[in-house]
Order: sequence, then structure tokens, then C-alpha cells
Amino acid sequence: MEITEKDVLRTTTKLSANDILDGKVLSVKWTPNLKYAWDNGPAIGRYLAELKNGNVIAKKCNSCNRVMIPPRMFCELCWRPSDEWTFVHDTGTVNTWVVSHVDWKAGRLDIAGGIRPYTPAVIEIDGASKGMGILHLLDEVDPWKIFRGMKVKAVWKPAEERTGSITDIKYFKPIE
Amino acid sequence: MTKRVAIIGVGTTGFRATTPDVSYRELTYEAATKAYLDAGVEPKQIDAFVATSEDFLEGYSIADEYSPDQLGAVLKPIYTVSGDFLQSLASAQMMILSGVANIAVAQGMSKASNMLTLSDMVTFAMDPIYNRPLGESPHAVAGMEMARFLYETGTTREQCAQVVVKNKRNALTNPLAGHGVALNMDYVLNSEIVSSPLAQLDISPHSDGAVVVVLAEENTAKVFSKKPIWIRGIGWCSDTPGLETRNWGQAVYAQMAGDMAYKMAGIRNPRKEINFAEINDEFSYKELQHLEALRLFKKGEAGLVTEMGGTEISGEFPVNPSGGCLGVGNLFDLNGGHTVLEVVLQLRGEAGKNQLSNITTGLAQSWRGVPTTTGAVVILSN
Amino acid sequence: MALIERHQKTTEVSYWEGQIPMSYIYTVGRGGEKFFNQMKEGKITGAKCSACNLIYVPPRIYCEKCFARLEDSYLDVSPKGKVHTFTVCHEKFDGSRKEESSIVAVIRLDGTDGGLVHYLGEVKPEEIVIGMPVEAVFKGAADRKGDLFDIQYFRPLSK
Amino acid sequence: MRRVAIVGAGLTKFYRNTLETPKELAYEATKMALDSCEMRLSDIDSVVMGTAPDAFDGIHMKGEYLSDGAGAFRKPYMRNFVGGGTGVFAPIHGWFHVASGMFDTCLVVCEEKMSSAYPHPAGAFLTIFDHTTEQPLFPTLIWIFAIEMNRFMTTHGYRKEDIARVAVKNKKNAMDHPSAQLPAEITVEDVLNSEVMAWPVNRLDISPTSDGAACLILAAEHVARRITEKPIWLDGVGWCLDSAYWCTRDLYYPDYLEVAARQAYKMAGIKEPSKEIHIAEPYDPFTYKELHHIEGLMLAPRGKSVQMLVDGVFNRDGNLPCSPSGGLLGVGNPIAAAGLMKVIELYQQLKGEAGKRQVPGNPSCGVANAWGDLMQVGTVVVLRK
Repeated sequence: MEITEKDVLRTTTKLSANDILDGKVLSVKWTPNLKYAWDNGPAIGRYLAELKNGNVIAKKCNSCNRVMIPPRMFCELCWRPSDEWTFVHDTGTVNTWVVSHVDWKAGRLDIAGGIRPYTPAVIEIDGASKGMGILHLLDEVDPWKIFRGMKVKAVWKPAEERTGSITDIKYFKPIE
Repeated sequence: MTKRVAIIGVGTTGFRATTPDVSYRELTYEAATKAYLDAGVEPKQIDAFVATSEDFLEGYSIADEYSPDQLGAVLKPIYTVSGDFLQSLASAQMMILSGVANIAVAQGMSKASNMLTLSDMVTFAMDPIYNRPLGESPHAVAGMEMARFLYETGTTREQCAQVVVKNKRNALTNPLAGHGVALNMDYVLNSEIVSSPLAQLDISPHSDGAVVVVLAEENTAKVFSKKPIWIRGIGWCSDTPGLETRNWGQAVYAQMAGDMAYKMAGIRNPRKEINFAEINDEFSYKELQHLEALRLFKKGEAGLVTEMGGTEISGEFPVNPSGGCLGVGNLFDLNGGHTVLEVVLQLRGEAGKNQLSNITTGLAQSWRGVPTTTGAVVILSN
Repeated sequence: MALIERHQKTTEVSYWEGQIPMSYIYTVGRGGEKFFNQMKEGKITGAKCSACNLIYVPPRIYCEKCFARLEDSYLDVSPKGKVHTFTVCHEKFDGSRKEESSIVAVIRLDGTDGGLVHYLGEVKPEEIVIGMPVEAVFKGAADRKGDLFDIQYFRPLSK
Repeated sequence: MRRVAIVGAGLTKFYRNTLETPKELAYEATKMALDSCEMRLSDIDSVVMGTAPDAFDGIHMKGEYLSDGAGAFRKPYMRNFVGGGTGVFAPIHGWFHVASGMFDTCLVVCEEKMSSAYPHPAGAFLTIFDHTTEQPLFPTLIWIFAIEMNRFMTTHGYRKEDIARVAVKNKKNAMDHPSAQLPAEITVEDVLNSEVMAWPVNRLDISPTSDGAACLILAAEHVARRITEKPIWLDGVGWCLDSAYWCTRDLYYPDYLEVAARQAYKMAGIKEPSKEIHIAEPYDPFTYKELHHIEGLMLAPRGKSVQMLVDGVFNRDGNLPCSPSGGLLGVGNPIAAAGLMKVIELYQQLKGEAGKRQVPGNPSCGVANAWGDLMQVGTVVVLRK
């Protein structure tokens, strides 16, 4: 039998966000404390350590000849232990990108007020195999001038500020 | 059940309090490598995979994303069961019986040592409206259940302490176990009360580790394995989740899961037809409560038999020869993986010093821990 | 281990710290609205399933056994009940030790199949036995806000 | 392999915020499904729960909390979870329960209450990214969709104004759906002028966050024939996950969906999907994603889906109606329940009980898919009359 308007309307009670915040309906609050310390393992451990040194390191699989970044202890396609470490460049090519007016909490950036939108991109790293990209941010470029295939270079934090993190690279900027 | 399904390969990393030198990727990769070697299969030959994970116990809000790579399941049929490992095993078996897969793999992992606020996470499983606002520790739920179980069955704290002594000693001779120790009952009875009558040593410490199990349809199993271990029966059940209306003395979920498995296996008298069991003992009293729920012992009898050594490795009905959660470590949703693994090793005669003699049928049982009323049972034969 | 290369020095081992930064507001639902608004009036509410002859406390809009709708069979239930089980808890929910322990109990309310998980007060732990009759102690009407703590605790039935 | 049929369905109204607790949402959908075919809870052998991240409803091991609302009291009950793909995977998991012979009936329940997450459920999407190499950049789900849409557009030369037609089509279709949260008569200009979220994605390109639940009842053939004279058969199932390294994939084409679709089509004996499939419910959390999935389901050649959209092929009265339900864009997106809503739409269309949404031509074979995780999950079901 058909699911009609009548059947469906009785099932849920519509609320506005304010009904809850103003206490028109009763509610209970809770903020869980969910903290973690994830073991990096040899691959990610070395990746971060080399970022601190200002290098970008990858790992090769001699079976499918991929130069993999971020490095990993096994090749997930050939399903065998990966082979030698190889340093790759801190330059690359924009595979695809975004001009984002929102942050991770779905808050809107004050673009009108002069805040630059976020421009994250998938960047294919030179030296890694074709199509092997990483997510990172673009900056020092007009958001509307970014194009597919644009050549970019990493802008590093000063050595003393680097902590061994992906954010040791502040962003990528176009290579003139 | 026309078709039969067998376990043709198992692999594990063993269970330790911490595994600081490997990430979750390498941990599962090792277990999978060993399991596929044990079964004599390549990932290419595996038709379907089932991963087991709970988001908050991995630190992702969609942990399922990070399951295919380390199992060699990229662009292959894989999905995640957010439940206990035995439910994943049941899922893998159902895929084989449905004809969708000949060889299927079930995987589970614990990185409990990476969870810095584990107690907060278990609290986060409580009912947010009627229970969590009290802000009480999840161990209060276990304390209240232990109190009711002792009250209803006449089991004593000393008998629960004897479970701890037995399991932690068994763990000393189980190379896979992480928390073996030789102690006597006083250690347990005098350990600090956490939530009466539950003392610190009544509670399993947690461990890291991974288990991968390879299942195969009957004919395939006979081709690949010299010692296939047959799944004769499997069952799982969830009782009411509410604290207010549940049965606090009995593990009804374990009884119903057991009955489902016994029916499938054609077992009428479990105590006679089953030789040994790996039972969930996240808290000491749970081993006794589960044994009685599974009709292996009558009400109040499990504690007595344990006191007299009946459930020791040398006893009439060995329970947790591996050391159980108390000896191996609580692995959360991997607990079922540990019990299945140990029963398979025993039935294949590969349990080393703890090896039981002339056994044909074993039972593996698991429970999803506080505050759940969900458990599963699998019955295996060689 | 199935890896070609492993950490050989304990100082090489590293980890990455992080968290899941979420917070929540839970509506108490249709059953909860009835229960907590009645709590403000100093009453405890249940929901009766006549088919299964069960009275659920806290009240819910469905019977879990037969799935009958119970929304129009709410009823007041007795504030008196029995201690079904209890514990003296020394640990906070984050796993740390409490300075002062608290007594938590499952109280089966008389004439119902449900009850409440709440505190026991005005009693010493050694005096409590399973099955002991207790009664709810409500806050003063002015202090009640429509939450679980409108009941301060349950205490032994005054002799 | 036993043949398995859908014999009953239930669906709640979708809203951005609801009063009901997750249990109550699950109950309403499950009760409606049982009533739709006059079955009692005692007739049900097993229950499967599909629900997406616990981080939305705010309860760890959410499956356990939901069990009594899903009718699983003292029954075999299991929760599956493949991210956004859960809504279409849940009936597949249910299919195993029945096709394996372990059970004759299975209740498939999907629920999501995203409004418990405060201030906004989007925050839960920060932690789907790799916690070490990606989270420090504070990414959000909209970034990864916009990244994929951009790649999809630049590869095929698709234009935003063409892709926007999906929102126009689906929100209009949703006008006839009783559960719809955001039905609307809008134009392409409305979409293009709506707030930029993350170019190339505008506000009207995205489906809303919602609270809602859905339920299907599966039965083995001999049981299904006793319950209804119009069983709808679940003849094809397929599912697949790609690698978690999403930056190593060319995002213009969903390989994972093609692999899953081939599995489902093979099982259903379908050789020419674009000819043998009469109706489709491709997963549409974003406008471009419906087209992305139409190509992945091999219902349109790669690079040709926009032209077919412009030609009206996917309209309700077109040759291949897509998302006649109104999809996630129109009806709403309570993640797991959204995927099941689309399967329920096929069930009703094939039974001829879709009311005002009924597509002409008496369709007899339909496909639905869901997508999820990091551009990674394809789940596909093929239904037949």
C-alpha cells in the first residue's frame, strides 16, 4: 500500500533549533572527552620526521613501480611489503582544487570582510608516481586564477618552528 | 543447513598492553599476512571481507574507510560490522552460504592503548537521557550486575577471585597472552574496590592486537586445508538495552545466542557434547554467569566447580585455557576474535603448553561489554 | 612481523595526538517530555502495555516486546520501590578515583516492570540489602527543573 | 541461493531537527513497515541495523542503543556500517541473512539523528580524514565533494549551469514525496546564485542534514508469497570499497561503483544495464554526484550524462527516470535512512504504488546505489517485479 502524507506526518515532530535552545522542549547536554595518541608506525613516523627536516619522503613498490606518498610499509595494490625509501620534491601539480567559503564547523568565512577563502587542493607531488597526490592548501595566489595543471612549490615553516607535521609545509604557491 | 563452512586459516599479532612500534595499518597487515599464509590463499582468491570496528575505539568518525588496504581488499567486496568479531564471522559465513563468496575473511583489531580516555568512551555508550547524566563510571554497571548475580546464585566473591587466579595463570603459558601473572586469591580479594563488589583485579586490563580468520565453503575448504575447523553452530542475540528493565542476574543474551547455536549444531546436551570453552570474562563474575547462561552448568554451580578446579586445563570442563580476557587482555570488539582463535588452535592441536588432549568440539563466546546486552556464540569441531 | 623494516630503537617510536571535538544536545523525545514534565510535578510516570501486561518506567512510546503503541497509556506510578541491585562506586566516569564514593542503585518501582537508576541517600552502605523498600525524595517544587535530579535520591522507607 | 523479496516498507518524515529520540525514530519507521504488510514483531526472525557515524547521534555503539527501537528485542541483531553507503548496504546485509537460509525474514532498519550534534553535524566530518596527514589541515566533507566535482567538470568539460539542473529536477520531484524536507520549485539561476559553499559547490547543490528513519522487511520466497501477491525481488547485490588513499584516485570516475554495479548486474543476469534498467535511484548527496553515479552505474557513457540530463532522459517521464523520489536533494539526507529511502522508492515504483511520483511505462527493473566514506564506497541493489 502507498505511504501517504497521513502515515508520515504522525511519525516525527518538527522542531527549530531555537525550540531546543530556548527550552521549549527538554534536552540534555554532553561533551565527550575523546582523546587519542595514535602510534605512527615506521612509515608515517619517518614521513613526519623528514617533514621536520624539510624533506618529503616516499616509498617505492618494485612490483607496481609506484612511488607512494604518504609512504606506507606495504603496497595496498600488490599486497606485499614496500621497498626502498626515496626522497621526492616539494613541488607538484594541481590535480584539482576548491575555493572554500566555509570552515570545518560549517561556519562561513567573512569573505566580504576581506578574509581570503581557503583554497585546498590535491597536489600531485613531483618524483612520486603519476596521479599520486596529497591534500594540502594553496596560498599566495588569486583563488580564481588557480587552474588544473598549475605548477606549485611548498612554502615551509622556518626550521626552528617545524615540529614534524604536515603543517610544517604552510602551503603551496604557484611557481612563476 | 545443506552447505557447511570451515575455518581454513587464522592469523594474529598476539596481544600486548601496548604496540607502540606499529600503526593500526601494520598491525592488521601482519595478522592478515599470517592468516592468508596459514590458509594458503592469496588476497586475489578471497571473494569477500568483513571488518569489525567501532568508530570511537579507533578515533575516526568513519573507521570503515581505513579497513580495505591492510587486508588486500582494495576495490573488492568488503564492509564493516560495528559489533563483535563473532558477528563479523557470522556475516562472513552467511555470505558463503548465500553463494556470493567461496572464500571469505573476517578481521578485527584493538588499539586500546591509543585511546587516552577509554573510560569516557565507554561512558559515551550509556543512555544520554536516563543514565549518563548521573556521571557514574561504567564499572558501576558491572558492580551492580555482579552484586545481583552473587545474590541470585549464591556465588561468592572468592569463587569469582578463583576465576582470576586460573585465567591469569593459564595466560603465563600462552605465548599470545599479554597479562599473565601467578597470584593467589588474596591478591584479588584485597585489591582496591572499584565499584562494590567489583575489585580492581576482577577487571580485565586492555590489550592491543589483531586477528584475521579465513573461512571457506566445504569443498574449497577440503582442497585448501588439511585440518579444516567446521562451524557447526553460530548464534547471536541482543536483549533490551535499557538498564531499568533488563535482567541483572542472568545473561539472557548469552543463553539465547547459545540456544541458537546449539539448535544449528544439533547439540542437545552442551555439557556432554562440548569438550571445552573460551568464555567472555571481561569481569571475573561474567565467566561464571555466562557458563550458567550457556547451560554448561546449573544455577550457582559454575562457581563451585571453579573452586574445585573443574574448569582448569586439567579439569573436567576446561574454561579459558588461553587465559581469557583477564589473562590475554580485554580487546573490546576483538574479544570474539580472540576466543575463536584459541578454540581453532586447540582443535588443531597447536595450543602449545595449554594444549588440551583428545578434544573434538569447542565453544567460543563473546559479549560486547558494558552497557550492552549483546553476545554471540560459535561452536567449532575438527 | 610481516614488515621488511622495523623500529630498532625505542627512541624512534612516535605517535600523533588528536581528538574528536564534538558536543551534543539530546532532546528527551516524546516519552521523555511526558516523564520529565511529570517529574517537575513530583510524579513518576510509566507506560502500560496491556497486551503484554507490562508497565515500563521510564515511559516509552512503544512496547519493546510486541511493538504496540503506548503513547496514550501513560500512568502515574508509585514513588516507592525495592532496591533491585546496588553498588558503592569509587570511580568517576573518566576512570579517576572519587574522593567520596556514591551509592548507585537500580530501583524497581512497586507495581511496575521498570524503575530508575539513581542514588541512595540517608543510608550507610552496610545497611543496604537487595530487596530493601525505598522511596523517592523529591526536591522542593521550586527547585525542580524537569530533569533526573528532580529526585535527589531514594531513601529507606521511613519506619 | 534462495530468492529474497521486499514485502513491507516504512519511512518517517525527514526534518532538520526532530523531538524524537533515535529509538523513537527507529520505532516509527519499523512500526509502519510491519503495519504495511500486517506482520507482527513475532513474525520477524532477525534484524539488521544500518546507521552511519555514531558521531551524529552522539552515542558510542549506537547500534546497541537503537536495538529495542528497531524491534530487535531478544532477536539476532547486527549493525553494519559503510559510511554513507550504509543505506543501500543494509538491505544487502539483510539479503545475506535470508539468502543464506539462516533466517526466513529480516527487518532492515536505518536511522540517523544528525541534529543531536551541536552546533552542526559538519564537525563530525573533520575526523573522517586521516588523523595524522590530513586532519591538521582542518578539512571538511564539502571540500572533498567540491574537489571531486571540480575534477569531474574539468575532465568532461561539464558546466555548473547544466549540473544545477539535477537540483531543479530532484527538488521538484520531492514536491510529491510525503517525507520531503526541502521540496521546491527552483530554477538553474536560483542554484547558481545560492551562496557559494566551496566553489564549484553552491548551497543548492547540497542535500540538507536531516533526522529520519526508514525500514524494509525482507522475506524468503515461500514466506513472501504468503504475505503479498506483489513481492518485489532483490535480485542483484553488489558492494565494494576502494583504497583509503583517496588522493591517489582520479576522482572524475567512481571505479568502486562500477565494480559494485557489475557484481549486482551479474547476479541479476543484466547484460545491458542502460537498456534493461527502467528506473534508477542514483545517490545524490550533491547535484554532480547523481551524474557521477549514473555514469558509474553504466547507465550513461562517461562524459555523456549531462547531455542526457539536458535532453530530459532522467525526468520522471523520460526514458530512464532518475531519482523520481526527489532524492537526497529534495527529500533529505539522514545518511543511512536516505539510502534506504531510495530503495523504498524503487520498491513502491515497481509495485505501482508511488502515487503522484509514479513513473509511466510500468517499470519492472530498477537499480539504486549509495556512496560513502572518502569517495570510496559503492553499494548497489537491483530490484525486479
